[in-house]
Order: sequence, then C-alpha cells, then structure tokens
Amino acid sequence: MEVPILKQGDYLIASIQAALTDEDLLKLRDELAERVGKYRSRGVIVDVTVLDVMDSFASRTLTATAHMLRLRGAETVIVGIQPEVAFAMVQLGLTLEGVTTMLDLEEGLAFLNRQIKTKQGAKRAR
Amino acid sequence: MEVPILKQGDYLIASIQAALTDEDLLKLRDELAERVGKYRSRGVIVDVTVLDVMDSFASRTLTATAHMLRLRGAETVIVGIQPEVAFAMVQLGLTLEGVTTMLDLEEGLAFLNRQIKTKQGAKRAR
Amino acid sequence: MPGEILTEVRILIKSDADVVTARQQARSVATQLGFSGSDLTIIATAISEMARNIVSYTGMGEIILGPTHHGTKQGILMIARDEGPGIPNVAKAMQDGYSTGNSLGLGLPGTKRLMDEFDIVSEMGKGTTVTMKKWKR
Amino acid sequence: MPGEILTEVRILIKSDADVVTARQQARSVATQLGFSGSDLTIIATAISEMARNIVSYTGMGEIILGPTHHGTKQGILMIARDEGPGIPNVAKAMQDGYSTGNSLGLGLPGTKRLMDEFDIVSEMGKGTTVTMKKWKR
Ligand SMILES: Nc1ncnc2c1ncn2[C@@H]1O[C@H](COP(=O)(O)OP(=O)(O)O)[C@@H](O)[C@H]1O
Ligand SMILES: Nc1ncnc2c1ncn2[C@@H]1O[C@H](COP(=O)(O)OP(=O)(O)O)[C@@H](O)[C@H]1O
Repeated sequence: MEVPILKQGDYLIASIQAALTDEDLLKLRDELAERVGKYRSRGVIVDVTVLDVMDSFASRTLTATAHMLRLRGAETVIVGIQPEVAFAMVQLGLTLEGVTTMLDLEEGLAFLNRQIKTKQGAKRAR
Repeated sequence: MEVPILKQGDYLIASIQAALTDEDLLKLRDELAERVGKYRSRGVIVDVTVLDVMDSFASRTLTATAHMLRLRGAETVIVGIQPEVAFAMVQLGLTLEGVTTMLDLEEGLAFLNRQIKTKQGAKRAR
Repeated sequence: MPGEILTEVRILIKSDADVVTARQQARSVATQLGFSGSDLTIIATAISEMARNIVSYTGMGEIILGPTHHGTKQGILMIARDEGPGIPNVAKAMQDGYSTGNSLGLGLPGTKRLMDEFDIVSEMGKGTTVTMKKWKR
Repeated sequence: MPGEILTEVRILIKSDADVVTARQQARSVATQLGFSGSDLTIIATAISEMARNIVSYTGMGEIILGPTHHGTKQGILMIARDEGPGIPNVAKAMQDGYSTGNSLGLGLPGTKRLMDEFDIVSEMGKGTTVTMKKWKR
C-alpha cells in the first residue's frame, strides 16, 4: 500500500490511505527524505487519520522520519491521531517524544504556516 | 461526580469540584480527548485545587490524559496541587513525569498563552 | 486488638466509590483524633491506596480506623483487611514499581513511606492485612 | 485449552504483511465478541506487537483468537505462539526499554499494560507462548 505524497507549495502532504506494513512505513520515510531534497520542501505533514493502530514500530518509524526530515531542513507534523489510538499509545508507553502532533490537516497546515513565517522573519531580521 | 469542562477560546478548562472516583477520572480523560477534537482546542487546564488526595491512580490517569491530549494536538497543564498534596505525592513516589504543573489557573493560562505563541514562533526543542 | 481500639470506624470496601468514602472517613477520624494539616492528607492518601488495592485485587474487604497510643505517643491506627487471594511474594510487592496489574506499583512501598509504622501479613488463599500507625507530632 | 475456545481463528505469522492481517482479524473477532470503541484498538494494538515480535525474533509462528469467560465475565483470548529461539531472560524482556534489537523495548511490557491478563512462557530452543485476555466491560 503506497502512500500518496502531494506537493503543495513549500509543503509535502503524505496522506496514509490504509493500514501500512512495516515495509510501507520505511518506504514512506525514504520517499519523504528524497522528495524534501528534490522539492526543497519546508514542511511535511503526515496524516494518520485512517490508522486504527499505531504500534511501537509505527511510532518509532514516524519519530525517526520527523528527526530525519528536520536534519534535511523540513519541519514535520503528524496529524489525525484518533482518540482511541492515542489512548492505546499512551498505555503502551509511546509518546512521540520530540515530534509535533496536531489535531488534523487544517491545524497542521496552520502550524507550518506560522512556523515558516517566523523562520523567515528571523532570517530577515539578521 | 461529573467534572464540568468549560470552553474558553482555544482552551478547555476542567475544574474538578469534589472528590472523584476512579471511574470519574477515566470519564474525565475520555471526555477531554473527545472535546479537544470537537472544539479544536490548543490547550487544556485541569484544575485540581479541591482535591485533598492525589493518589497513584489519580496521578497515573492524569499523566496518561496529558500524554493522550498532546497526541491530539493540545498541551495540558495541571494546576492547583496543594502543598500538602504535593508533599504526600512525593513521599508516595509520584512525580507526574512529563506533565506540566502550574500553581493555579492564572499561571496555567499564562503558560498556555506563552506556549502557543512559542509554537507559533520559532520551534523550540521539546 | 481489643483494648487498643476504643472507638473505631469500619468501612466496607467493595467498589471504587467506597475508596472515596474511606479516604473521607480517614480524614474525619484523624481530625477527631487531633491530627491536622499535611498529616490529614497523608492519612487520607494512605487509606486511598490500601482501599484501592482491596478493590483491585480482591473482591471485598474493610478498613478499620481508630485511636492508638504507645507510652505517651498518641496516634491513629489504620487496618486494611481482606480475605482475597493473598500476595505470593510480599517482599517483591513491597518494591517500588512492582505491580501485577497495569499500575505504578507504588501503593504498598509508597504507603509505607507515608506511615510511621507499617506491617503487612498475607497468606495465600486467606487474605491480606495491612496494619498502619501514624503518631501525632 | 479445549472447552474454553468455542470458535477460534488462527493466523499464520511469517512476514510483515501477516502482522497487518493479524491486527485486522483481531479487530474483527473482537467486534464479533461484542467489544467496541477503544477496546478494539487496544486488542488490535496488542496483537500487532505480539505478531511483530514473532516476525522479528523467530522465523514463524501463529496468533490464535477466540472467546473466553470466567464466571460471568466474557472476553477474548489471544495467544501468540512460536517455536523460535525463546527468550533467555523473560523478567528482563518484560522491562520497559529492554530490547535486543534496535527498537523501543515496549512491546512486551506495554502489551501487558493493555491487557487484563498477560502470561508469557518461554523455553530456550523451544519457543515462546504469550497468552492474553481482555474482558468485556
Ligand atoms: N490486598 C491485596 N491482595 C492481593 N494482592 C495485593 C493486594 N495489595 C497489593 N497486592 C499485590 O501487590 C502488588 C503491588 O501492590 P502496590 O504496591 O499497591 O502497587 P499496584 O497496586 O500499583 O500494583 C499488586 O500489583 C498486587 O499484585
Ligand atoms: N517471540 C519472541 N521470541 C524470542 N525473543 C523475543 C520474542 N519476543 C520478544 N523477544 C525478546 O524480548 C525483547 C523485548 O521485546 P519487546 O518488549 O517486545 O521489545 P522490542 O521488540 O522493541 O525489542 C526483544 O528485544 C527480544 O530480544
């Protein structure tokens, strides 16, 4: 199950469409790392709304993805974690430490817009 | 004993009014997870001022609640832990690991305002 | 324990609402016995932990609260008693972080830290009795 | 376990696609048994963790899902079984953060927290069996 990655201006949006195998998740990570370089993207949103399970492998891979993309110059936001999924994750001990999480795509985009404006402001001020 | 949850702009404020049973606490957790989605809240304050006991179950449940809500995109602050309650908690070995605690509602609101401004501004390492 | 407890309060513990009742009663009895401030919180917290263990790990049990003394020291005696399955390894159960449930495993060791005296007797298939004392300052 | 399992579903686990199948089956069996809401997510998550351990640490194994009961309590029985190398130190493996791979080491202890009952038996060179139960509320 490949994850479609849309380019929208400075951002990439990966909308997970169905349950993913571990291999699909690793492919997504690599694909995002490549495209962030290719499109010089400033922000990435991974929409996990449809995922009904976020287990330790998925959490670890998404956390690693966010860290990797930051090193490549893009901010990552995970959006759409459902309440029951959040509940199970917390019980398992998974907290996505160091990763930005937002309610949904809209909030994620708003976050990136604010984020990037501030970064540009800071640069101009220099 | 149901806990009233007030919506105040981008925030939800849960003001515990009386001693809670374990079930009440679990209900509060689930209710907050749901409303954060419904109202697109950015911050949640749980006011425990009236609690004269914060035992291991309450600590564990509030910690889990804060982690869950973060995964849903909202920052949580526990406010109003009384000095004697804090003392007993420390003796018991309860530390609310990874949860923000503030003196009172006012401080909690000020914290959320700063927090959300910072999120809008330059990214700080969490 | 006859002779030691002059007046006592017994609270039947079988649901999580009883845990709330027990901690409120503990606070009230302790106040009557002359405790105040943070000691009341400590006593109520200890009772909350022990009452919850009864609900979590046994069907039913009771909390007994009353006065106690030792020489000139005055205090409160608290007993949490059940006829549940018992604890296979009490030494292990008394360690921080040990839990057979999904919880923090701080109830028994933490409560011991809150009390001046803490004694636990458990027999497999017979039940568990925790006897605690807190002295007035 | 005969008599306990009335109808059961067995899923062969040998690749990471089977992990996805197992968690979907777990959700489906649990739904048929009357579970709903966050319990379905919890059951699917537990199975995902146990199925992944089979793929990661052994060649192959199986997941068995079926009904169970205890007195009036009704629930789901989940067994994850393999004939892999076994776990040298089960107590260590049950600790948060312990992993011989490069992963989080939360699979076993975290899954125990998700379940009402969790039992693991492992014998070196013979394999590992994890037996879990979740009761309906
Ligand atoms: N009254 C009791 N009857 C039987 N077992 C008990 C009782 N109280 C405690 N236990 C056992 O001792 C363990 C440790 O208890 P405790 O320190 O209170 O931590 P927790 O309740 O968080 O597990 C429990 O997990 C349980 O197995
Ligand atoms: N079915 C199994 N067979 C053999 N070893 C296992 C099995 N399941 C778990 N283990 C061992 O136990 C350790 C802890 O497992 P777990 O808590 O699931 O964390 P993780 O899988 O992240 O390492 C693993 O690193 C592995 O060494």
